[in-house]
Amino acid sequence: MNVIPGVDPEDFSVTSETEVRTEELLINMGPQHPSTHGVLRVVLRTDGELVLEAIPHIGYLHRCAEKIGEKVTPRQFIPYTDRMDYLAGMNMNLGWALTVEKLLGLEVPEKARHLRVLIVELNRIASHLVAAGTYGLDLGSFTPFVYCFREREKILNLFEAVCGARLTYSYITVGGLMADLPSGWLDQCEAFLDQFEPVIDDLHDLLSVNHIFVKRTAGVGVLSRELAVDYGCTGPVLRGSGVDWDLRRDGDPFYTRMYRDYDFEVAVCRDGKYPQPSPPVPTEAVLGDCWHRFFVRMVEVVQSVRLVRQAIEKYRLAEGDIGQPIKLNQKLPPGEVYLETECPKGQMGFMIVSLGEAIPWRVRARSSSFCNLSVLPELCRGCLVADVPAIVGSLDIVLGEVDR
Amino acid sequence: MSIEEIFQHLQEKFGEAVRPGDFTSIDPWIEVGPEAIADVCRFLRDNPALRFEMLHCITAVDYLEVDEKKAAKASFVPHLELIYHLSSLTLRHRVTLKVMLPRWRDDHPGQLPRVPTVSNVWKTALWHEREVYDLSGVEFVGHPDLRRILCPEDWVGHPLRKDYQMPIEYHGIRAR
Amino acid sequence: MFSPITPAHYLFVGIVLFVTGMICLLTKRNIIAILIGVELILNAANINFIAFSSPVLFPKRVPPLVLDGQIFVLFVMILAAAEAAVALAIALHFYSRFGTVDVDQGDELKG
Amino acid sequence: MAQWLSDWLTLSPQWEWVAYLTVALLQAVILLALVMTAVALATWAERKVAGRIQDRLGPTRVGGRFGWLQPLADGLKLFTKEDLIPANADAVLFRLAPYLSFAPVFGVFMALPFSDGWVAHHFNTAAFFILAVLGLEVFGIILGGYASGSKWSLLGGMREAAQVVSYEVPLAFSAMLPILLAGTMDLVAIGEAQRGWFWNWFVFHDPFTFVAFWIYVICAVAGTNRAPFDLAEAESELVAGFHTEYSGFRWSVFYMGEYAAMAAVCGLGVVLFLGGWNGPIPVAEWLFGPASSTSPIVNFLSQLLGAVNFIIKCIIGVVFMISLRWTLPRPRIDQVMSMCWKYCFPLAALAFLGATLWVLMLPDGLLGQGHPKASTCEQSVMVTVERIETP
Amino acid sequence: MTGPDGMAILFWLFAIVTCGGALVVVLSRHIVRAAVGLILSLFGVAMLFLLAGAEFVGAMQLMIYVGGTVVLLAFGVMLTARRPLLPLSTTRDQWLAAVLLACPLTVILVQAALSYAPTDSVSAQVDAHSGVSTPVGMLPVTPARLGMALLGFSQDNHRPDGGEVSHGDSGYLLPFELISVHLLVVLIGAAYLARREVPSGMTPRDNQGQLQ
Repeated sequence: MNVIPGVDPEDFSVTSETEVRTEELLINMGPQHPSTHGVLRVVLRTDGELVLEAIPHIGYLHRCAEKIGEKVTPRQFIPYTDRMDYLAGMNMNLGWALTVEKLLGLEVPEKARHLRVLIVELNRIASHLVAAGTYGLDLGSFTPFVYCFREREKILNLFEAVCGARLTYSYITVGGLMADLPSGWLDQCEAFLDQFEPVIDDLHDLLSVNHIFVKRTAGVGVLSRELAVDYGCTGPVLRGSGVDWDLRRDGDPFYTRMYRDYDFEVAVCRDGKYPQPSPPVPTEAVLGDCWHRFFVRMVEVVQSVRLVRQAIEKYRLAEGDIGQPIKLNQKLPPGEVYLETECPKGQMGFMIVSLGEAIPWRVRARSSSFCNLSVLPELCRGCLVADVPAIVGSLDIVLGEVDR
Repeated sequence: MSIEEIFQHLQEKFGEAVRPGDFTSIDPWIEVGPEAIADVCRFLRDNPALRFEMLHCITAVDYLEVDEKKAAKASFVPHLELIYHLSSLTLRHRVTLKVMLPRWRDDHPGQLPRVPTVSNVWKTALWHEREVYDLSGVEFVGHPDLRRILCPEDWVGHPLRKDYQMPIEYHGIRAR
Repeated sequence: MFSPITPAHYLFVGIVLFVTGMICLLTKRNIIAILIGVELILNAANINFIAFSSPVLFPKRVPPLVLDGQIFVLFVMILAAAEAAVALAIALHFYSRFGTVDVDQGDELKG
Repeated sequence: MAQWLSDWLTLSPQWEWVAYLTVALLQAVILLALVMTAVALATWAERKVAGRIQDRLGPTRVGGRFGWLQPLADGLKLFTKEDLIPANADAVLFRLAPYLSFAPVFGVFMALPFSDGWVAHHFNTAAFFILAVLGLEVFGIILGGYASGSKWSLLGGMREAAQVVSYEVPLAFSAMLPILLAGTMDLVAIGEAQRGWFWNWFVFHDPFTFVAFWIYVICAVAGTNRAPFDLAEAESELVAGFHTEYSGFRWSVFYMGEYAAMAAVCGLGVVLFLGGWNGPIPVAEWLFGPASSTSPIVNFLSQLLGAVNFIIKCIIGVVFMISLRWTLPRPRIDQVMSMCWKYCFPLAALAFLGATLWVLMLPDGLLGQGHPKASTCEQSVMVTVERIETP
Repeated sequence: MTGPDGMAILFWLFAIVTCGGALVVVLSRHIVRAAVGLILSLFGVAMLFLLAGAEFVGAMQLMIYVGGTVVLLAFGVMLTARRPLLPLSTTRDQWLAAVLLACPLTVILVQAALSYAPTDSVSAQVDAHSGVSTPVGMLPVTPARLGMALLGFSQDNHRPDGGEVSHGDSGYLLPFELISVHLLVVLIGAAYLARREVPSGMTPRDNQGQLQ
């Protein structure tokens, strides 16, 4: 067991309230554990294989992003947003850039808008690929993980060609984007999409409709619609519970106007059916279980591919430039602004409180994984030890975003 | 539903406890008295015309100018603000609530200001309030498990306060 | 160099097992350790059965007592397995009731 | 052989035991070398097959294009790693556990025939002996899990105990069918009973043996603790289960045990169901004539051909198990247990019953072509009955 | 392994393993170590059975005793040990009582063993080099014979030369049936005893009982 400074591993104030029965075992899952997706620590009170209580302990990756935000200008803060959800840096960049733009009352040119959609949706595909792959890994299936990472690598190659970075892009910036696409990039991207679409079916075969996979996920960790909303769960976790809510369609007008002329479906189960093309829902699956949470992401990938294809077309036709980044030390107007965007993990919200200086007075990052993770104790109560990785994986958390 | 109508509803029910904030800013807000916040939130959630099912975020902003020269010219008196962002998934509207708090309860430095918890209205507040308690130092009365969440349990101070001093060392690790 | 193995050799191994099993039974207080002692004693008996029915140790005997010995060993084994299952069930029950596996501490006779 | 050695060294009779001991040790070393080769090949195949399944190459550097020497490199790395013993562990048992897990598997190869004449020791209850010895492997794993002093290891050990003890039952039941058909537990005799074309193999004997074969496959995978039944180590749940605290050489001994067990259950399955050393086409009989060949060279060649047949079948089995591991997700422990008791065990019992009836009703097979030795058991019953009835 | 010397070597090897294991059981202070001692001891016994020509029983010993019973014991140890490696405490009185009882017992048993006059085992020496030859008219003990005996066709009842048969003797059918019934009863009893209540506040899930 790990020894953490200042914390007695056997002393948990929450558990000591209830009588510890003789057969019970207190197990420390994490912070170093293969399937906690980072440095999450979950203390499990178990009776044999039965989990009586799961208490998440977070903060191992806390990097004081909000405090740093009070010391740097908005453009300087962009690299820090990359490091929140490091699997979807572009989406984080976009959220922050839009928030600052909302404060400044800035609108980017058409070309930049389409390019943003293109990049962000590509990143959503990449992030969902990691989610699907690692979820397979959580359930003991290694091969889908490699397939997913192979496809993700291709997206990262595209990103590298765009901005030179493979993980922390800082590409989307306040007022536009850092650079235009290199020549021939769009063709490469289209070639990738053509090649990628059949791979989704492979992944469905290996995971979504695989009998063992369904047995492991269907009916496990059922999150009811009410509970999901109560816990502020967002993104695929919320939609997995059957709530038809996607900020790209239902969000702040300042955000939804980015997608105004795009055609896509929200990945949610309506009358037992998901947007086509997708395999049918297995009969064992209950709305809100791990299988649905996983499947929403797979369906979203298809929709994102659609969006990327549209964005490519629109970008090709668009006139003008990709926007001018604001000055590094541009003075911000006084005021408060809060904006949430639909990131792969859920709704990522940024808030800026400005007193009229170049440096914000207060920066707040409302993280989707943070809220999604907070529902873990509810989901894990009464499950088996083997279900804990299945549930944690289906929530698809990134600890960089949880701890910020 | 516009912010004015929401305010109307609240005014009828709670009277003096809610005050109009700024309806013209980018994100219009309503000010709520600290003692009424839990009731207001419950009303906002349960009223069929409002139905704010989701609490997005609780933010604490510390208004304090540490630099004494600038403090004289500051546009505010030192205080803490709690900002609640709510939305309704069914009625598709949003609202922002603000609670003004003193920086310290009864102006005794070290005594955390108190505010009723909303964790019994929205479960998501369980963690958000812990985070605010941890980083900004607000005590939520009635919270079932108010512990630090991001900082270690034996951390001293509340880092997002403007007058926060980083400790010199923490368990033998140099911090400053 | 070695003298040939006779049934007496087997008997001596049986004696060692029997005596150690006996000591185990008497000295241990853990319910499972007691069970282990019983297993040893049963095995001591089995060794004797096998020794006296062995076609190797009694190559010339007619008729061979082969089947009797082996079949009784089989019976003993099956009974021992059943006994272990029941004893283990009792041990678990005992443990969940008294919180210990020390037989001396569970001396109350209440239902 | 011992006799020959003793004669050659002209040992006096009272020192003859030295010759026996030497020969015994020599045979043990040969067997160990054989097992270790199988293990090394299996690890190499594991990495290579995994690579191919996952659209990559697998090892390519050590030992030429195909990474032949990768097991050696892995072994060297593991030998040089620090051997950690946790402070909480029971040091004696912790050290003992890997060997307890490996030794029984090694013992299996003692009774496993590679061809009709090549077997280290000819037991007349070989099939049963192998099943029994394979079941001992579990104890090393339980002990390792318990002695590590870690809760993850303990959970892994308990899972292993529950799983392996349960799966032994349907495993033994499905292995019973070929025993029933051949009327003996002697693996050499069972192999010989499947001589001829491949439809003489017991897997194709009747529908029930076909079902039993697949039950055997499932239970063999579960019994050797291989994915998708690797719940005792389940890296995503229990960190690494029973071997969480092991490192370096001891860890590798656990792994040798696992791979050797894979080879062993494949070997047993091949002899029981897949015709053992008999090829799909009776080439050996055409080439070398009947088994009782006189010439030692011809005999040797026919044995060699049989062994090659046997090993190829084993390799196919091992590769099948490896590809299972890299394809399927892992079921949950309660699902694994319910699969054993709700599906495998009743099916195996039914198959056993069905095969018995099949032999009684259709002693000559469905097409009347007959099975070479399928009625042996029945004959022995008849013989015994006759003997009893004729005073 | 054939030949008297080979047999002797193996006998001594496994006798030492058996007795050593038994000593470990008595002398160890940890219950798990005692279980390991038991494993060694039972394994040695199984090997002695094999040496004595009882191959089926030896394999059975491995499967049922070592693979089944002791695993069951180990399971019990794990389930009942609050902490890993619970030490066993033994008082001096208990040792005294044990020694007082064990010493005379040993003397008596050794006396009995020594006084046993091997009537025909000496003749084993005759076949020194041909190994263990099966006497004429005697079938090897195959599982088939054991199985037939259990079903009532016992060959021990006949002279190998086809001599007299004691009529009315049904082999071991009766004990076999008794054991079957016994096993059934034990199975039900054990399941009844070991069943446990579902923790309060938990909904019982499928197959919960099997997790133990």
